[in-house]
Amino acid sequence: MSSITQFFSSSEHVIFFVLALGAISGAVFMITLSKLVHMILSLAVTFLSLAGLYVLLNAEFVAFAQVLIYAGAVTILMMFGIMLTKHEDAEDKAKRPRHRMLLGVSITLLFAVLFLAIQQLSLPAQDALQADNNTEAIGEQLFTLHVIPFELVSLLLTVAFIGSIIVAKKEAE
Amino acid sequence: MSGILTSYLTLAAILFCIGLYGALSKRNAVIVLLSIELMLAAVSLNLIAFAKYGMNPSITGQIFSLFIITVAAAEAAVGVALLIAYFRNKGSSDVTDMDDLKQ
Amino acid sequence: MLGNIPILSLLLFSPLLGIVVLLFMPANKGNWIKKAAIAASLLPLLLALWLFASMDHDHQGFQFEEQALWVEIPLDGSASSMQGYAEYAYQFYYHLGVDGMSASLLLLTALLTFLAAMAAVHVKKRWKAFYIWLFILEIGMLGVFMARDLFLFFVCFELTLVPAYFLISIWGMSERVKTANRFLIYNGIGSAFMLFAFILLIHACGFHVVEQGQQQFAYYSGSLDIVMSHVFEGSGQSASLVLTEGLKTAIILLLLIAFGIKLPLFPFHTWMLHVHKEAPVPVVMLHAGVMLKMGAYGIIRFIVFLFPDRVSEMSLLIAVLGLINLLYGAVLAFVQTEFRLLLAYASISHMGIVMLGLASFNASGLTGALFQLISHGLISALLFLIIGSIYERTGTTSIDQLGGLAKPMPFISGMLLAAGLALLGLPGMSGFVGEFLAFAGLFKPYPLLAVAAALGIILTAAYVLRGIMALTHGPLRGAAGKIRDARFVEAVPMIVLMAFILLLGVYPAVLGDLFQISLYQIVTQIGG
Amino acid sequence: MESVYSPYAWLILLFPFVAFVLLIAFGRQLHRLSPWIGTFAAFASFVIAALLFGERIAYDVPDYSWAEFRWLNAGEASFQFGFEVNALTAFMLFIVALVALAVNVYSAGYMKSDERLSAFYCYLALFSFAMLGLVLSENLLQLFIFWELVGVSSFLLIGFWFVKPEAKAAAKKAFIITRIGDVALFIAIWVLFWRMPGHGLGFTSIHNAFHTNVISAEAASWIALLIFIGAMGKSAQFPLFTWLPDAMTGPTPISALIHAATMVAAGVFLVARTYDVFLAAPAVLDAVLWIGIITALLAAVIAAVQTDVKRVLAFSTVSQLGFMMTALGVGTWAAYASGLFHLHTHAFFKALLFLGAGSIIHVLGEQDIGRINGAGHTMRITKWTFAVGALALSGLFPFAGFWSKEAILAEVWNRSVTLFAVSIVLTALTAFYMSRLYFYLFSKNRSRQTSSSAKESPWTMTIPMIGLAVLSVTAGLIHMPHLPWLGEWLTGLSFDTDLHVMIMIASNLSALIGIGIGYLLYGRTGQQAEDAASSSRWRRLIYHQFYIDDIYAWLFVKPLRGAGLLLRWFDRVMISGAVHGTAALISAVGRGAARLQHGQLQGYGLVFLIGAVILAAILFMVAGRSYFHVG
Repeated sequence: MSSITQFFSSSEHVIFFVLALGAISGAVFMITLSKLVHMILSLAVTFLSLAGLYVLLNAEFVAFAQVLIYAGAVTILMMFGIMLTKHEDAEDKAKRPRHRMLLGVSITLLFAVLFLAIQQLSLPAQDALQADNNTEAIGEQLFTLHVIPFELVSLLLTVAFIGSIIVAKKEAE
Repeated sequence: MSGILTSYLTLAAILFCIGLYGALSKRNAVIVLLSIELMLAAVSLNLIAFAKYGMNPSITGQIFSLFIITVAAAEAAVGVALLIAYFRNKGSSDVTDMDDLKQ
Repeated sequence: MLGNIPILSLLLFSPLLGIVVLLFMPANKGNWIKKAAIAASLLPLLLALWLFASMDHDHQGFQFEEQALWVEIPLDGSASSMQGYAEYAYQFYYHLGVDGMSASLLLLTALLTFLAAMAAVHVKKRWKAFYIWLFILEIGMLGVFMARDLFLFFVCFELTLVPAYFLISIWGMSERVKTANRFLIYNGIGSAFMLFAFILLIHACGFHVVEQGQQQFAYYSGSLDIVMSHVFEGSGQSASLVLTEGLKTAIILLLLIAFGIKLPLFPFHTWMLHVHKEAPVPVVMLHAGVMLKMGAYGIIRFIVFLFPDRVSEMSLLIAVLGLINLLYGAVLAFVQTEFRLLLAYASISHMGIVMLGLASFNASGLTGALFQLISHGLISALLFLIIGSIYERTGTTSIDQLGGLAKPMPFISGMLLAAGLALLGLPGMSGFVGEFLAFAGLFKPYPLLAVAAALGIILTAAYVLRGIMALTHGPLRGAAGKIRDARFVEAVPMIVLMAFILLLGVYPAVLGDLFQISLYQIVTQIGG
Repeated sequence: MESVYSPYAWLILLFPFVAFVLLIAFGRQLHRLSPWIGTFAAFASFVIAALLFGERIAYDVPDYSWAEFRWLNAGEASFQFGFEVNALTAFMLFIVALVALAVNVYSAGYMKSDERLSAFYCYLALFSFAMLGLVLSENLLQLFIFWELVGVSSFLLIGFWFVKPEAKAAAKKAFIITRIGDVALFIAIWVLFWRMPGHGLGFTSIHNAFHTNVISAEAASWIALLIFIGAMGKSAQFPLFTWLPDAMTGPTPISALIHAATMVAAGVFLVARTYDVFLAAPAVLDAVLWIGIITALLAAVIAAVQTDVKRVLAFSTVSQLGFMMTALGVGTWAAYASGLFHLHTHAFFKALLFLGAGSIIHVLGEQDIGRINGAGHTMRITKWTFAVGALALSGLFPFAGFWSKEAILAEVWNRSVTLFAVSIVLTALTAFYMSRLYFYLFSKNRSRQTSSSAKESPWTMTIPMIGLAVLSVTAGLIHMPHLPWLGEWLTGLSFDTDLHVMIMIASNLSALIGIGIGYLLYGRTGQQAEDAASSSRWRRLIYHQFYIDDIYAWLFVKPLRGAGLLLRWFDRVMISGAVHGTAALISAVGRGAARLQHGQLQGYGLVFLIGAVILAAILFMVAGRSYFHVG
């Protein structure tokens, strides 16, 4: 018990706990809810909580990007996806019980392995990153050390952009 | 010191597993895509956590998560485009109908 | 002369030029595609000729070597830290090099690909894809003959399978898909054996430690240089496998099966019959001319050169296998009524001669085996080329349905007869040299086997004459309407091949001297 | 004195070779010119051969040998090719070039109307090239190469009229049966290759090795035996003679060339060339002797019942070759010389006989002697030259055949009386079948029923015949008892040969008896033509060459075919069956596995996930510590 109280003694920990709870519950609701729009909205909650966690981790710029892109763009995009396709809310087809069962077991196992591995992780004590000016540091690195991947990513985005348009547009009569 | 890092990693693992479950069990393609986004986000969280508390704390983890976000956005865009095209051709957005590779 | 030009890499990737050019051509312009492809296939040929001409005849061992680290796969870190190595990994090199044997086979490959490109006038559809696959096949074949790294060799060996599969399954005769599947399955099994043997070899002989300053780097390497030096000077320290005599035998047997399927050795030969029967002409030319030789090349490079002492102990086994191939192929060729099958069995029979030459394990026998490789490559390519021309005109290659073709097409018939004579080992043509040396070599250790093999010479004469004279001699049969003699584009490859066959028969030292470079090392090892 | 011409001996090969290349490349364009090209090449070769021969006769020049063409190296062995001119080769070259020239001239007339004239001259040039090369060869391997080329060019010429099924069969048979002999020679080369010091195959080094007894007697026996089997195939000795009569389906000038000077003489030449080996193996010499005499007698008997003019001559050739072998088998240098002497005289009169027969066939278009039945008697030149040839072959004084036969008979007499008796019978038989043939072809008495409008052949055909007829009379004068010039010149030894008057009388007498019987049976008026099919059983047996061909068929060809068919069944059913069984098993497994290929993306993902989890678990359990405790 003492460890728990110790854990909550720090305000950072409390915030972490709240945000983590939000993220997990958002994710779980996404899986369990039955209406598609609700699912997407609940995932948006997760993304927002994650953005909060990023701030907590001194990654303000990434947090903003997360809010803009995930919670904003991607969510809206998915909404459009739902609007443009017909969908049945209920899973009225075969339930695939064996599939579900196997999936559940293996994911539990996977989580167990991951959990145990994380528990065993022991890193040497290090100074945590003390970057106050997070955005500036990212910009500096992005345009020096990582400039090639950055350019490549921009290319990727362009290709994806054009590709999506071509794929999604109606074929010419 | 590693206590808080462990918490972040565990949270990421939970999110990842949920995303994986969704990706492999949901029938609606949109939700599958969404689940994949969730998995990617979980990985991003890992990277950012390591960037602060990892073995060699540096800004690189954040940059990489930026890249991930970008790629994820591109993926979502292409995914939805494909989905729409598929729906127009086959009239379904059910993943279990997508078995054309079976010959 | 060559300075620092990476001629081997140039040669290896020169077919890419053809591929790129073809990619930008419209698929429906058949004539232009053919012309472009033939022109493009000249490039590797010229490079191979250049390479062949600039080989140093006094240099023992490998020439024009190129080496660059290609793949590095780190191994279990704990082991490295336990043994005090700074790094611990698999290392595979892009390592090329040629000796006399390789250079000759490279020239053969480039030449036959060029001629196959010309012979592809028979191809009726999808020229663009055909030539692209053909060039990919050429890259694979060239790579096999110049690779000096086990991993690279394996990759190139596999690279030949895919294009060959598509070439057979798309452009073949009526049972093409079945044949292509069979081809793939058999060769896949062979590759599995080969991979297993290579893994054993790498683990037993590829371990080496590099010291840099204070640190030691430990690698398992596929480089043949390292493997060979370890085979001959004892295994490297702390390799994970010890190269015992038993392990050597196991590796030899695995490789023998792997390459035996390719060669093909009895009883692994049935797939090859179908390929010879069903594949399109240019592909059969390459298959009989080069791809079967890859099996023999593998046996020489990885069995005979690596384990000469063990092989000389097992030479009786190899000799008997060779003899069975020789006689079995010959007897079966004698009763075939389908000319393509006759040639297929003839190939089996002639590969038996290669095995016999290897089994002799002396200078003349080994030289004979190498000669037989090149010579049979040329002769079988020529025969299939001619048969392709006949098939195009008459629509059949059955002995029962043809006859007297010498009248309407004297040139093709004359070529067929000359090629047949070369096949049966007529002196003055390349077939004789290999036969003479292989049998003479075999006579020293196994005189009785050699005499039994000599029966094969008579049988060869019998089946070759039976088959060819049935086609060319006698009253005219099987030719409905007017049939023409060879066109220019058909005649050129035939004449070129025949010229090479004659050149090798009259002046074999052209190749023989190069072979001595390759064999020098092994012959000195076994003491003559 | 150094030889002036010997260094240029290779030119002899060059001319026919150039002719061959020209004709094979531009045959169609050169159609009409091809006889000129071929004849010119033969003439040029003949001039050089004559110069070489003449120089050797006139002066005492040393042997000339050149072997600088490096054919191939294999390990320590180095194969050098070149040429060698000595008495034997110069002598042979002269004979071969002369007969080749005669045949070239003759063919210009004989083959004039054939549409494949250029192909014919092309093959002829190849044939001359191969035979001359065989003679000039410096070593055994080189000889073998030309030996095979001789075989293949004769194969091409025998099958020249390729549309005829029997020509096809005969060509195939000639090639395969001589190849049996070739394989033996091939093996002999292997043995020599390993036994000779320094792997030398040169005739000079063979000579030296067998003179210094470097090679054991056993090995020498094997080598000699194998070489002899090789010679048996080419020289059509019993039991490998069956191809030669069938080879008569080729154009007649070719028969002349094959029989007189080239292919069949090659066997005798080979034995003579490697006589040192045979002298080291007395047992093999005996075999040569007996095989020779058996062949001679058997072939003479068969010749006496044949009804095809060319087949009679063919068996006569076999018989005479057997006789030469007998001479060589006696095993002395004098006998050696007599054997080669007979080869020399035989070359001329046998060529003459074939050309004469060709002339008749050319004019009458018929080869069956029963149907010719004396129709040739109006062709005077042919008739008289043929008579000269027949008398020479019969061995009647003073024709060339007499001298050479006498020389052999003298040696045989020295060896064994029994053999001598057999040889006398042989002489009588020879005379008998030749007179039979002559009367069938030219007897005026027989030709009452046939119209006699036959004209003589053109001059291109008669001139070679007349030339050869002159030689058939005079060629014997170079080697006579008391004056054995040829033998001494060939061997470099001096013989003290006596004049065996008794032998001369005996051989002449037996020949006369043979001719007499021939005249009684066939030369008088009112004889019916014989018919082999309806005659007695013995006659049929002999006519069909004692059914040796059928024996071969039963012993070798049918079992081979049977084995082939059996193996084909085995190949199809057993091996493919085993393969298909395995394939079926694999595809059964595959079908099971195919159910996993349901095309469901999420199913694949699940399987992937399971695999990943298992791997992760293993990794975690096995290597976990080292992975998770960094540093």
